[in-house]
Amino acid sequence: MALLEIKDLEVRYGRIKAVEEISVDVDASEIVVLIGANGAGKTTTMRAVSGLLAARTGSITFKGEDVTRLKGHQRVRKGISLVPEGRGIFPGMTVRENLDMGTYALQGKNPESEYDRVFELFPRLKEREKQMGGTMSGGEQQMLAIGRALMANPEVLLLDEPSMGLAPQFIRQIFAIIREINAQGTTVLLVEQNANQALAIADRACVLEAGRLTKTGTGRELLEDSTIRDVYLGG
Amino acid sequence: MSAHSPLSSVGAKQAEAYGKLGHQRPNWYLRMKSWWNDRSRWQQWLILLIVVVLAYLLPVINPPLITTEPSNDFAISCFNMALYGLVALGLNVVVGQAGLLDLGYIGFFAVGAYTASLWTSPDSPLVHIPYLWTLPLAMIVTVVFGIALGIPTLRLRGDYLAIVTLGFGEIIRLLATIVPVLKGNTGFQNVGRPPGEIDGAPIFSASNGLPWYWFTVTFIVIVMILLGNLERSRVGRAWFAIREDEDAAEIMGVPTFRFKLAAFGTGAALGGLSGALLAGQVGFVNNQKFDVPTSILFLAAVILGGQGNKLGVVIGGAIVAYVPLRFTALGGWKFLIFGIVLVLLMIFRSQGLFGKKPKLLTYTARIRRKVKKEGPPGDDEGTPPKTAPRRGGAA
Amino acid sequence: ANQGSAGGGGEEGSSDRVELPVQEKLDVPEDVVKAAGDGKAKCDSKTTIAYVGAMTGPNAQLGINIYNGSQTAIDEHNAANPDCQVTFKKIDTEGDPAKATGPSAQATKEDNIIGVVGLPFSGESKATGGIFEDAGLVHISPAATNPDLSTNGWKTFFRGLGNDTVQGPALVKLVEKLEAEKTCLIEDDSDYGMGLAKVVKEKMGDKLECEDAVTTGQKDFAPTIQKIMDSKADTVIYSGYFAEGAPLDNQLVNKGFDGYFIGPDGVKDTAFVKQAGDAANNAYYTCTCVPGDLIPEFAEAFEKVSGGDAPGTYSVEGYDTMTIFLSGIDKGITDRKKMTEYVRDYNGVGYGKTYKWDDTGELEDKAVYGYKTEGDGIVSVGLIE
Amino acid sequence: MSSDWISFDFGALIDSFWATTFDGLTLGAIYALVALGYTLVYGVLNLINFAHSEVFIAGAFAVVFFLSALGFGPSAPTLPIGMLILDLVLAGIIAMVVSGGTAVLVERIAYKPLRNRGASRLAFLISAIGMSFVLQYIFYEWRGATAEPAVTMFRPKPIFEVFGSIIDSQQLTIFIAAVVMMVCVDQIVQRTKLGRGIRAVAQDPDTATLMGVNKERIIVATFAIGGFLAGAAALFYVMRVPSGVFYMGGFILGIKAFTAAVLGGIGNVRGALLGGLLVGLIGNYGATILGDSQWTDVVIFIVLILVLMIRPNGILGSNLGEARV
Amino acid sequence: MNAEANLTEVAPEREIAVAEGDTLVKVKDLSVVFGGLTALDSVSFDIRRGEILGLIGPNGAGKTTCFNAMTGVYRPSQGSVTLEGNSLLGLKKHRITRLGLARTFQNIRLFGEMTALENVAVGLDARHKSGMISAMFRTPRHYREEKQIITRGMELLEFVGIADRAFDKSKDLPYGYQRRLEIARALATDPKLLCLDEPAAGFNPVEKEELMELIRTVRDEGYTVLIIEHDMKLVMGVTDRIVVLEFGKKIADAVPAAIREDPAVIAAYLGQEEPDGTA
Ligand SMILES: Nc1ncnc2c1ncn2[C@@H]1O[C@H](COP(=O)(O)OP(=O)(O)OP(=O)(O)O)[C@@H](O)[C@H]1O
Ligand SMILES: Nc1ncnc2c1ncn2[C@@H]1O[C@H](COP(=O)(O)OP(=O)(O)OP(=O)(O)O)[C@@H](O)[C@H]1O
Ligand SMILES: [Mg+2]
Ligand SMILES: [Mg+2]
Repeated sequence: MALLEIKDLEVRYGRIKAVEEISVDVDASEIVVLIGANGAGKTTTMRAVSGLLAARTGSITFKGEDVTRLKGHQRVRKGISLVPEGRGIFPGMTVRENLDMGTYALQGKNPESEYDRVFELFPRLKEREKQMGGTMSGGEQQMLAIGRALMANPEVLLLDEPSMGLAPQFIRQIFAIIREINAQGTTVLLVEQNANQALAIADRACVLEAGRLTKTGTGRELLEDSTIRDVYLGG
Repeated sequence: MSAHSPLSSVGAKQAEAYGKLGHQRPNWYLRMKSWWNDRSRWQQWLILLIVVVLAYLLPVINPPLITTEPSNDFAISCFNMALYGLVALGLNVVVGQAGLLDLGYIGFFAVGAYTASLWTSPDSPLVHIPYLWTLPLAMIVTVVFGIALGIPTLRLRGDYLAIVTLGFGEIIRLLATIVPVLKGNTGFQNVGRPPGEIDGAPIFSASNGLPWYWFTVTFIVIVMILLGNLERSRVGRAWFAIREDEDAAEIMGVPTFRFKLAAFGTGAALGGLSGALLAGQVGFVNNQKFDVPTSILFLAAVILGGQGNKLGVVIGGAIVAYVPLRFTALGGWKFLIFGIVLVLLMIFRSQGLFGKKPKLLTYTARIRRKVKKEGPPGDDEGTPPKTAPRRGGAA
Repeated sequence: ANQGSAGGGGEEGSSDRVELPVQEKLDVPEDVVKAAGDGKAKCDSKTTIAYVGAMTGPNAQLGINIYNGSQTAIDEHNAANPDCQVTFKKIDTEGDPAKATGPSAQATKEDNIIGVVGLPFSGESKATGGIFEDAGLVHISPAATNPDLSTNGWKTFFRGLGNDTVQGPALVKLVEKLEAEKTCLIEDDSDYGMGLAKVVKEKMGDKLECEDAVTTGQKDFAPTIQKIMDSKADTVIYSGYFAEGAPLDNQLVNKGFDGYFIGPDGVKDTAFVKQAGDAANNAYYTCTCVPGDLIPEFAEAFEKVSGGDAPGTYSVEGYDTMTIFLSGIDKGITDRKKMTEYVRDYNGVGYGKTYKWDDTGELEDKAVYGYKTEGDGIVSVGLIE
Repeated sequence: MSSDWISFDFGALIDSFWATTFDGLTLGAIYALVALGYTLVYGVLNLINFAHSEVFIAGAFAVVFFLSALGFGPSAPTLPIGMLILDLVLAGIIAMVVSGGTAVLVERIAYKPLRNRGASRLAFLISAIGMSFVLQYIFYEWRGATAEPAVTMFRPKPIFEVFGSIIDSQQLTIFIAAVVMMVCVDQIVQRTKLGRGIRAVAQDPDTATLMGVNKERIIVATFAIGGFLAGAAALFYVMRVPSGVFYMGGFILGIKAFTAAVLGGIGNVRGALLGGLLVGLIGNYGATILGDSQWTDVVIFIVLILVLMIRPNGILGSNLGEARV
Repeated sequence: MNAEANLTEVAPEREIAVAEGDTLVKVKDLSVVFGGLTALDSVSFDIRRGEILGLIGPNGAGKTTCFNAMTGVYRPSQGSVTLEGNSLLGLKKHRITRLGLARTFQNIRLFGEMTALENVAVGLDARHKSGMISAMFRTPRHYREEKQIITRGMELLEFVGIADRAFDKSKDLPYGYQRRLEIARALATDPKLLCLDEPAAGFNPVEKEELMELIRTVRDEGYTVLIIEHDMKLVMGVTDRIVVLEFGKKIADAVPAAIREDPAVIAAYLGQEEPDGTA
């Protein structure tokens, strides 16, 4: 049984159907990548899985338990963590406080080891512990967002376009880190426009088109698929 | 909408809200709208004409059940409704069109009323002029007040502007009490009225609401036409853009401050006009009722009718004026019920009864038809078109 | 909570205060005109007298006092005269000038209405006097005190009480009687309060130790109190209504003020005593009204209508003015014109006073009574003039 | 035209400067407590809780009823000091519960449904205004337009003299209690987990949810805290103005408290305290200098406008830590 | 692109007064300081008429800050920005736009409730004069301007390829259309310099390709373009010249080919080249 099962998911904004009939299984310790054009419904899917949006129909099962009706904060406590599009840094809190927020769900304990792990992955954050989140540069904010999500020690980490707006150097770094996190045992569901690199690290990948899944396969399969190349990867 | 970072951007939240609003729009509304759009231009005009004539005849028809009698004279009630309609029309320019939250609109209303009294009432030491002259005068004076208030404060954002305007309204009310010339609670008696007599009795008298009603409705019609022109012009677009995103508007070359001031001035002028009309009809002005709750009632009228929709807010104003007049017997309960209605309305129809987006361009009919024929359905109410991945673009 | 007389307030040095003796009883004049009449009246049952004035809104209480007084008269009349059942109609203005024109115009439109009790407040009276004048509908205000009202040349306006020029001097007189030396005058922002204060200022001139003005609805008076305390005044004349007067007196006494608190009829209300608490023990009042509670027969009848409340300010006037109309109807008057003439020529004694008007509509009887707090009630200390 | 309606008498202020100041601070402390309610809700939901003034007056009614039931009346009771304190503490707790309950109720009825539907900010404002009307006229229908009879808790006694002016027991009680409470709230917001939750929701509600913060609970808690403070303010208000409780009482005080919140920087906890004290002082000074207490509000609003012209986000700036980017 | 058919109509009244290649905008010694942080440190560069200039650099290098200082959003602590010799510093934002500098936003900021055409109309209005009175009474000038808005607006929409959705609310448009609409709206103000802040963020490689095409067409129309972008393929493919910032300082200013080889830029920004070159 898969760790995270998304089944026949449909989400609407008002009358607008943003995604429908989405079914994805994510196995433990996998990296699964969602790709698709703008407005295909990737973010919507991620938000529905993390509980920020309500599924209209369909179900989301986590470790065999149906979490479809759970609120966002309850899902976090179960072990599903999202790094949202746009990072969602608390601008008026320091780096340290932002990281603290990551442990909010862990009833009271603030294990130092979690900080150590994050600081090890992102030494930059250690340097800037006292800086306000809002004044960090884009790349640093992205690190902070990922680090914060890791503080909760999630079983599944959802990443929505972590490379957006980052300089090329950083993008490579971010992908390396994703691989490392995954190697440490965290399951990753990743949304990326940077399809080439994303597919390169993906165990499996899905293509979303106009709110529907049109293709699934291993990362390599999709990389080699000629239509995918034409539409998403460029010549 | 920023598809880019829907989490943090205000735009996305708004988009979400609007998306949901669209969802609430009931079927009858859509059906009526499409019916209306299907009429030809002259048919629309004809229907409008009939509506206007009916509006004029309302107090004469004095429909049972609707009438406010026997508690209140219906013609006078109609005048009050029209007056609130005019007030709502003015406030709508500020709140609905330019998106500036004004909780002290009553201040302009008061200034207008006092202008009319000061220049016509025998209780005032100033030179006296015919009442009709005080209407433009009231507008000029309120515009001056509006600009004087606007220049220092229009830089403020949202709620800060709201509290400052509220303070302005209170200052006006308190000054009316404190400054002796304004005669506080004693007030001005025998404020002027338009000329004209029938059988020796003045046409415009305090007890005869009918001429006052017609007079006011005529103003409403004229103002609606002028504001309509304004709406579908550079000015209206600038206001709307400011309401949507002030910074972006400024960067797109809209002199936001000037246009905000213009909105404030226009609103103020209409507030002043309404105040002067009230002063004329009642014939007596004192410092009562220029208070915050009344100001908030004005705002409620705009929201109730549907901010941005001119006809809607006029109806909203009329309703706000009508309810207490019709249900006088209910005493304080009527306000309680009014409050409940406001809450329910906001829950189930937060864009107001007749909320709709104004048209901001004038000569689009031809081109619109052309686009409709060629492109995908461009119905701006119905199901939004699928935002499928666009491949190849316009190529 | 009957702590008013017993409470700790007694310690405030009331020893050097002059106490005016309480008026024990009020002789109801022999020839008082009562609503019942002779019981033989005949009239059309559609004949209507209206009350036009506040029944809701922030100033409703005064209106309700009057309305209940009038209702008492109607009940008494209709019970005694089976063949003359006069209709009583209540028309609410909320006491708001801007709102009053609609109801007033409505009243003038209904031909059955041949007389109106109202309007209670000066502002609304100013706004609507012309409407009644145009319609020739006579109206007797039982509470509006602004002197200007009678200068409009209105032939249908009558006032059932003395105006500010009558009560103002009485306030000053009361100060003299109490042998107070330093007086502060506090006025509110109402037409009534300012009008009275103007008269007091004219009378007392430089003798006033301090002056201040408060606003309607205000409940916290720190700066005003500071001023009074700084001036070391031993008397405060509060020219306004009890709603502000009560907390003012209360806070004054809490700050250690031990002089007199003198107010006009707007203050004279049992609600004042309730709200000011034992601070009200220092209060004296003037009123052009008659102590209705000293008239047991009236008080009893009134309580039946009001649901147990004792007659309040202007309840007696409400009764008396209604009685004037009723006596006219009993005499066979059926139209407005005759009623106007009837009222103009009226000369009769009511519970309150003698009702006889001069040609501007002002009462000739200018009696002003003094009152003071006793226990949790207000008692008369007799005529001031 | 007479021009003697305005005159500046600085001598009057100098004469009674300290008395005016102490009193202004006391009054300001009450404003500040109510202002905190506006500020907290504003910080978290970004909306003016117009019904907060009624939340406050509900507590004041509770104080009056409870104390009357205990036998408090127009005159100060002669109770042993211990009993008196116990009674007042009880009254305070009851007021806090009633106000807190009202605040939560307002949230449930007027805000939550709108939030679920993602309504616009103006809709929230109008809904709040509607709620304010409803509560006001419930009180009106129930208790009428006249104020409740006075309940006097104690007759203020001079405690000590500073700069030749007396500070009395009432002023001292109100000021100290109010400031202590506000410092507590500030600490709660800055240091506790609840406070972190409040700040997180204030800055970014969606991301807060992603951190496992129960947004709804935080919102309710915020309303409740605001309500508790309004309840405490209600107790002090009745202490100071024993017969000031009537259906419009909240509205009148609410406007000033709201002004205070904006003056200090709405959304800023310390700003509310500062704003409250300033409004108390400014009003008192203004009335003294200009000679009439009718000037109080005019002066307050003019100062507000002047301050906002220089500092458009209030003196201490807005929000529980908004974006500095 | 079918838009090419309309090329001459898009900017019918444009006259390029100065020969292509001379200096249009001069940024000189520009510094911006936030508190203690110097976000922009004495940066100077020129933008020549008719070129596409790229502005790149690591995150936090000061690119957006530079943009904001030029367009009047931030007040620089020192230095000058001139457009055709006119200083832009201290001017109101809308004045700067009227002088001929238009921009798009890193996060799309359209007027969501307005239709696409209305959005463009707001941009066109920057060049219009009719005020309250003339609008209220529909004077001939107003009439002329309104007519012009319709024709010119539709032309612009056609130019960027979204005319088929002219009457849809802009918030209902697909993301790519919204980006294009932003460009159209900026063009509507008839700018001399068009500034694009990360116009391709969130686009996939194919969509980026199309965007490059559009930017080139804009330039061919006679507009000068300044572009901030992290996507090297796009930057290298479309720009004529590139300015590189790091820690608020300019570290390079050269043609793309030279930038690609510049060791300082590689160290600061590009890092080791990936084999597929898409990074
Ligand atoms: N708040 C909203 N209200 C209405 N419609 C929305 C909202 N957010 C997204 N949509 C619509 O839902 C669809 C899916 O959007 P979503 O943000 O999930 O796309 P995406 O695949 O993440 O795109 P991107 O690459 O731009 O991030 C789009 O058509 C979008 O217009
Ligand atoms: N308002 C501000 N207050 C304080 N610091 C700021 C502010 N705006 C920007 N900064 C800082 O200035 C530096 C430059 O920021 P800028 O936004 O210009 O970077 P950028 O080059 O556009 O980066 P990115 O590629 O991430 O968009 C950053 O270190 C940032 O933290
Ligand atoms: Mg997305
Ligand atoms: Mg940037």
